[in-house]
Amino acid sequence: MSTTSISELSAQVRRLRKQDAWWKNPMLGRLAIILALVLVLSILTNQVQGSSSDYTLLFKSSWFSSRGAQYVIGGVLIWIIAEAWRIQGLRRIAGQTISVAGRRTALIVPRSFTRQYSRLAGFFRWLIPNRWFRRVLVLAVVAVAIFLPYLGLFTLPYFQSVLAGQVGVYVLAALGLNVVVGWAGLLDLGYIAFFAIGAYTTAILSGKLPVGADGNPEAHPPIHLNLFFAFPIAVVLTMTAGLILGAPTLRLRGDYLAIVTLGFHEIVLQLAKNNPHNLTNGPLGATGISTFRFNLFGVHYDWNPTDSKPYWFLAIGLILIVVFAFRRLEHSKVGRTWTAIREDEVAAAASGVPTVKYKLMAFMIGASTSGFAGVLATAKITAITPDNFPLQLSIFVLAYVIFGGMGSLTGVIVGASLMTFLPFFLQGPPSWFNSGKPVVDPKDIPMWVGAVLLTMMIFRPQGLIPSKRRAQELAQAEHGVGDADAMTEPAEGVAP
Amino acid sequence: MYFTQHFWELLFQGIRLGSLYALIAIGYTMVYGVLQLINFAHSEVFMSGALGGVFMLTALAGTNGNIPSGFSAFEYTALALIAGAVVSAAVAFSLERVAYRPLRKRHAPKLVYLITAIGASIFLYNLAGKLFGRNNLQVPESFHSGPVFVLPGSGPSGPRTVKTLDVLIIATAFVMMIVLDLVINRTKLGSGIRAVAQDAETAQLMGVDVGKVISRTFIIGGLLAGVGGVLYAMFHAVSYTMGFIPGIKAFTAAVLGGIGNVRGAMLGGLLLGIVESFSQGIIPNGLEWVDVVSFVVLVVVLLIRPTGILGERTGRAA
Amino acid sequence: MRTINRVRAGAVIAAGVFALSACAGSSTKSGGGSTSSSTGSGSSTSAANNGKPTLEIGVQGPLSGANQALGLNIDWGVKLAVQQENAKGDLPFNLAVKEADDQGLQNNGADEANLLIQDQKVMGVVGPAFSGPTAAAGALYSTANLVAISPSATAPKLTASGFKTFYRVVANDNIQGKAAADYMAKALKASNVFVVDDKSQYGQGLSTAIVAELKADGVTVETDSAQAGTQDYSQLASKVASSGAKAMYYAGYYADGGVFAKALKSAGYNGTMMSGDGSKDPNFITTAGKDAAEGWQFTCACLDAGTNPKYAAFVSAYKQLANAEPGTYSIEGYDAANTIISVLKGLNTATPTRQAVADAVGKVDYQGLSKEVKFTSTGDISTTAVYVYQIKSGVITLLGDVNTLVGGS
Amino acid sequence: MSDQASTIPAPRTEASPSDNAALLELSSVEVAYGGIVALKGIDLEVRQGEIVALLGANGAGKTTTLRTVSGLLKPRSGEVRYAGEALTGIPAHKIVQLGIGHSPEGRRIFSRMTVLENLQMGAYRFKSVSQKDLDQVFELFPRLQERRTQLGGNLSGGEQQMLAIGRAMMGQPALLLLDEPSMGLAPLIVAQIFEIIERINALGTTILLVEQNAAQALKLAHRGYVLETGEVVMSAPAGELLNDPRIREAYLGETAE
Repeated sequence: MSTTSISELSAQVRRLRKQDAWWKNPMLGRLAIILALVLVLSILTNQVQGSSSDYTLLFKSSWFSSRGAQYVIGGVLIWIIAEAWRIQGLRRIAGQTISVAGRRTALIVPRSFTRQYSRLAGFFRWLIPNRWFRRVLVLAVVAVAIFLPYLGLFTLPYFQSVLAGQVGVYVLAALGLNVVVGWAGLLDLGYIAFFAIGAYTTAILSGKLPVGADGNPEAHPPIHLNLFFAFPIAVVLTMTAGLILGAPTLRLRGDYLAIVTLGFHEIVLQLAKNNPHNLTNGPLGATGISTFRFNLFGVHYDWNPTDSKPYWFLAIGLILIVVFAFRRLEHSKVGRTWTAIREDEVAAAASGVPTVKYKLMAFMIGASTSGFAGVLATAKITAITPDNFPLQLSIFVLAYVIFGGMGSLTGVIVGASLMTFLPFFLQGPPSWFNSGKPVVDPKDIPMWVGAVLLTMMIFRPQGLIPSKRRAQELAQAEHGVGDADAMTEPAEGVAP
Repeated sequence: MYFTQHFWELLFQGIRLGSLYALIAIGYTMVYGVLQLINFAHSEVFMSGALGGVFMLTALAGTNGNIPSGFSAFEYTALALIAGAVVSAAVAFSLERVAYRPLRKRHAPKLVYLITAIGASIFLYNLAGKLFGRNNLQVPESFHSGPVFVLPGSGPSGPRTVKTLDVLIIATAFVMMIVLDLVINRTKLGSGIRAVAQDAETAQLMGVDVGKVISRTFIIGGLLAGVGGVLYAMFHAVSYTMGFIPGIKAFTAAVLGGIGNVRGAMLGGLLLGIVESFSQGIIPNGLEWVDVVSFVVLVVVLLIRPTGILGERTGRAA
Repeated sequence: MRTINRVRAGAVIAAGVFALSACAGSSTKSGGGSTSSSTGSGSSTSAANNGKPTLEIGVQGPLSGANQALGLNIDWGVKLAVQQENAKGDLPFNLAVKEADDQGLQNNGADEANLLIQDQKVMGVVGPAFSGPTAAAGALYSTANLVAISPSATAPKLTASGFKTFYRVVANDNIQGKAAADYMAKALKASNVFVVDDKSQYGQGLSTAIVAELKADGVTVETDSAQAGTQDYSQLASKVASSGAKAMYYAGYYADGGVFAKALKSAGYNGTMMSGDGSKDPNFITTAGKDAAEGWQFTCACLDAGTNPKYAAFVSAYKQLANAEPGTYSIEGYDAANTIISVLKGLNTATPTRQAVADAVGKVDYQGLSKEVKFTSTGDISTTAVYVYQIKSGVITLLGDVNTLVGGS
Repeated sequence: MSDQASTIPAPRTEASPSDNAALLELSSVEVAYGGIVALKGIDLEVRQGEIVALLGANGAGKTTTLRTVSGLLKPRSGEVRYAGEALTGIPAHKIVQLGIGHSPEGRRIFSRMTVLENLQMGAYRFKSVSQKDLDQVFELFPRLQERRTQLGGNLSGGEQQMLAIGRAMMGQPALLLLDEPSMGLAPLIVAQIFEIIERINALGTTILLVEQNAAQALKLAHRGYVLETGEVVMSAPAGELLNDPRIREAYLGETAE
């Protein structure tokens, strides 16, 4: 309600635009960043482990030592090079070198080659989107996946075991969670609860649970079935569990749903531990669970836990079935409805979509996939305790999905495979890598996993292989159009 | 009946645990308020505060088991609390700078924040384990925790007393919460936080430096969690994995009270503590069912009030 | 804007590459200026370069994750045994340690067993540390004829599962549970006992055995459980205090046992407080504080009295190596490793077969630090003596053999 | 800057304020969201003391223009000049300190704060809230004084609009950006609000007004710009625009009397 003179206003603008204090110089800022990074890395890569009796041990050995000096000097060198690069001097030199080199190669490489090269590039440009080529490619990838246990690394029993017991199982689980989180946009932090339900179903159907009062399972075999029957039964049970959890809670908005599902996981775990009616045998669980058997049309085959390959074939079979089914689902009306719900639940509801029904559907499909994975895992482990299903596992599976690229089947498969495989690889690489020694100390592996997750999310938030739609949503959000996910919008959908 | 006989004792234990939960829950809820982020790494902020406090105590009192008395008891305790608060605030601040600010600049979706937080949490606690060993650390006693007053309803093994440590926990927690409430509702920083929580963009149009407010929100959350961590260390134990369970509980408490609402977090924390305590008094072998009961209570509350007890549509505080 | 980011990212990556290469460099130089870097190295205690071939002893246990501390105790024990043996250098080969981290989880049991099995240099395994992974890995070790001596898997049924090459140097829950119950019933003459377990496989197994024996002894038993990670033990402690039980047994690990001890002290419980081998750890005292830990008793099928000079040597060597006091199962890990070493010594060849090692372990009779290592036909340790320890002025001291304590009273 | 900046009397002479020096200038400003170009090189000028109306259909880029001025969006190219100085690189929260008040589209009241708290937020850039300003806002909007202890979310649409303007006024703006102040309001209230806008201008505040209600806006404004799909298609004194047949057809078809 007062008018300031124009000259005074322009003086103010100039004042605001003025350079900051010298210590806010971006150059020094970058030095600080590099130094901090180098100091942290010096600790991270130090093989010494700290001690609870001398808290300063690791600092002394990573900072106040020749090691620390090396790192700091290295950091400063990197900073100098980077700054010099920025100041263009080096960049120009490098540019000249490159252009000279380019001219030389142009002399050496015959014209015909470059022409052929461009023809080749054109061929690829035509090839990649080609439908038939893509089909052949997919078939090739599938074939490689099936015969993986006979290839390179995976001929080693360790990696076979990891492949069947970890990669296969968690890819399957992550595919299911992708339906819930990636497609329907529901944040589920208790996903492994369904996995546990599938696993306990397996144990019960194989006649190892419930135990009698004397703790002897053999004396009380209520059911004893071929484990292949566990799949349909686990599906029914986990779907029911999904319904029981989902029906009352799916009306909650994103983060509230997250804590309720987390709680559900905790409740399932506690029930298993507290052993109502001797059903789960509490923390002791069950051992010696029989595994898959095939006895039909005169063909007889037993899965033997000492050989991982058959489990992988089973896992890849299940994964293929699930992927095929989910692909159909993604491009069906159901898939489109999920997208609508995820992007704007209120609008979807307003246009007559029964959102709760579709959300429940996603929840149940996810749950049953998790149950599948649970059956598979338990059959391979042949033993079960509540400790197999820690709360962290639910969080990890969610991380696999986001890491790979939420909403994209390829992304989720790749993400889950890499994230489950990585720690095992770091711990016991094959002999041709790092001469078979652990790449990092097993004790530090979780730390590195956390660091990978963190860096990945900071530098590539869309995940390894994001779905096209997600990538678009993200790019738009980055420029301020719309929200990248409707997940945290209030269910009532009122703008603040 | 066990419950009625031990009512006061159960209530007191519930309040003691609940005020610790509340101190942590406030950090969750404030960060949620300004960023809509479930800051899973907050449990590690809490853990680092406990470590900071314990290191301070070790430096001051040593580990020879001598318990200081008089003014030095007070001094050591206060310094430990301050050290914990400062360390936690520093960790929370750097967490925001390193992990969340780049994401905020890119308008990353909330789930990416969540996974970043999880990654940061895994990284931080394992780093702490690498730095300081994987065993429980020794917490030197900074004062003699003698009986202060007797609770009504004494049990067969003698009267139930409330000790100095209990008083310290509850009193510190309540003082911090009251101060925080004043800061949120009476100061300029507080109104900035509330404005950013409600509508960050409009807050910017009022001249609020959103980045700075978010940083300070993390710092405030860290300060409270740090104090909570030191108190928890004195009451419970300290190790690199100590953050996970209290973190989950405090998050539950924050949701119970209505996430985003500071008073809700205080209320939710106390309520959760009391529910946990009471369920032990009411259910036979209740300790086994504590988690089940508290989550069932949470679900029931959310079914009645989908945004928690002081959900955002009613509460005034941010 | 974008170029700045790219430069920054480039700098970051460069720094990373530099750091990693620096790290690799320093590790090949077997140094880095620190006191324990050579022993702290990831997989194997580096063997002297003396032209001998290298054989390995595997360790399978939780080296990361929630139960890491227990696994590390074992790991350091094994590393110490190997280091001492290499220092002696009287074998026709060098020894190294190969670690397999199962995080104490059953899910990883088989994978990690396979890691050790596929490495033909591994001649014997100390582990798996936990009963869960053992159940998943036992059959694999059997098939591979690779001997696995667990320092800590106590579930009784493991040795009844038909694992041909599985042995353990700890008493199973039934033996320890029975002894603990008899001690409380007969030596302490407790007419009523309160048994608390931590809802772990170990705790539940032990408490089940104790409760069964106590009932057989005609003792009134009250039980409760508090799962590891319980936030507030006060109510449980005051329940124990008001139950008037003459003795209380906590079946669980020290990390939570120490916190429970604090609460019991605060609740003013004045009966005898006991726990098992999972809690007999200096860290129990660290956690509980000297005051609250004072007077606690532990049952353990291990004899590691401070009177034995070998034990004192072990403690100081361990401290030097691990930067920490030996804890629960450290000695068992050390003994298990030495058992394998003694067998390899007996075979005295640079190319032993796993079969030969497995056969010899079945017949071994080795005087370990904690006990005489000799196995029954199923793989259990044949010595069934259980000892009682007590914390006296902040130190865990031996009270005696349960049998003599029971008989003598 | 000092809290109570030195003020000069409002230059409300008979001469049109359109002859004054330019307070705000946009020169070939381009703004894009991701791949979508929202402003395709806009030139625009607001002189001190003026009310300038920005007209156009939905999606023409009116709101984008305001958001670019207040720093919420960064131009891809071009320059925003304020009092002759480029605003490039100054973040939104600092632009407020230069006396640019912005009452955003959809009012964006802090619904969980009281009316008074909302107004205090408006004065966030000052160390303390000036009672004089508060009184002045209450004088302009007596309704707000009655409702001062009510939560922002409980106000009616018209009251919220008053609050949004009042809140922007609390920052003592030299330039006030008003985004669709009449949106969704009853005609009676719209008239009331436009009258107040005129009063605010009379007090010396320059106003850049975005409106769909072209007729009302042009009656009030000194000059007007017409935006179409991110480009200025017409700019003229308000009276001329009001009488332009193309404008009458395109924007006043419904509302022209």
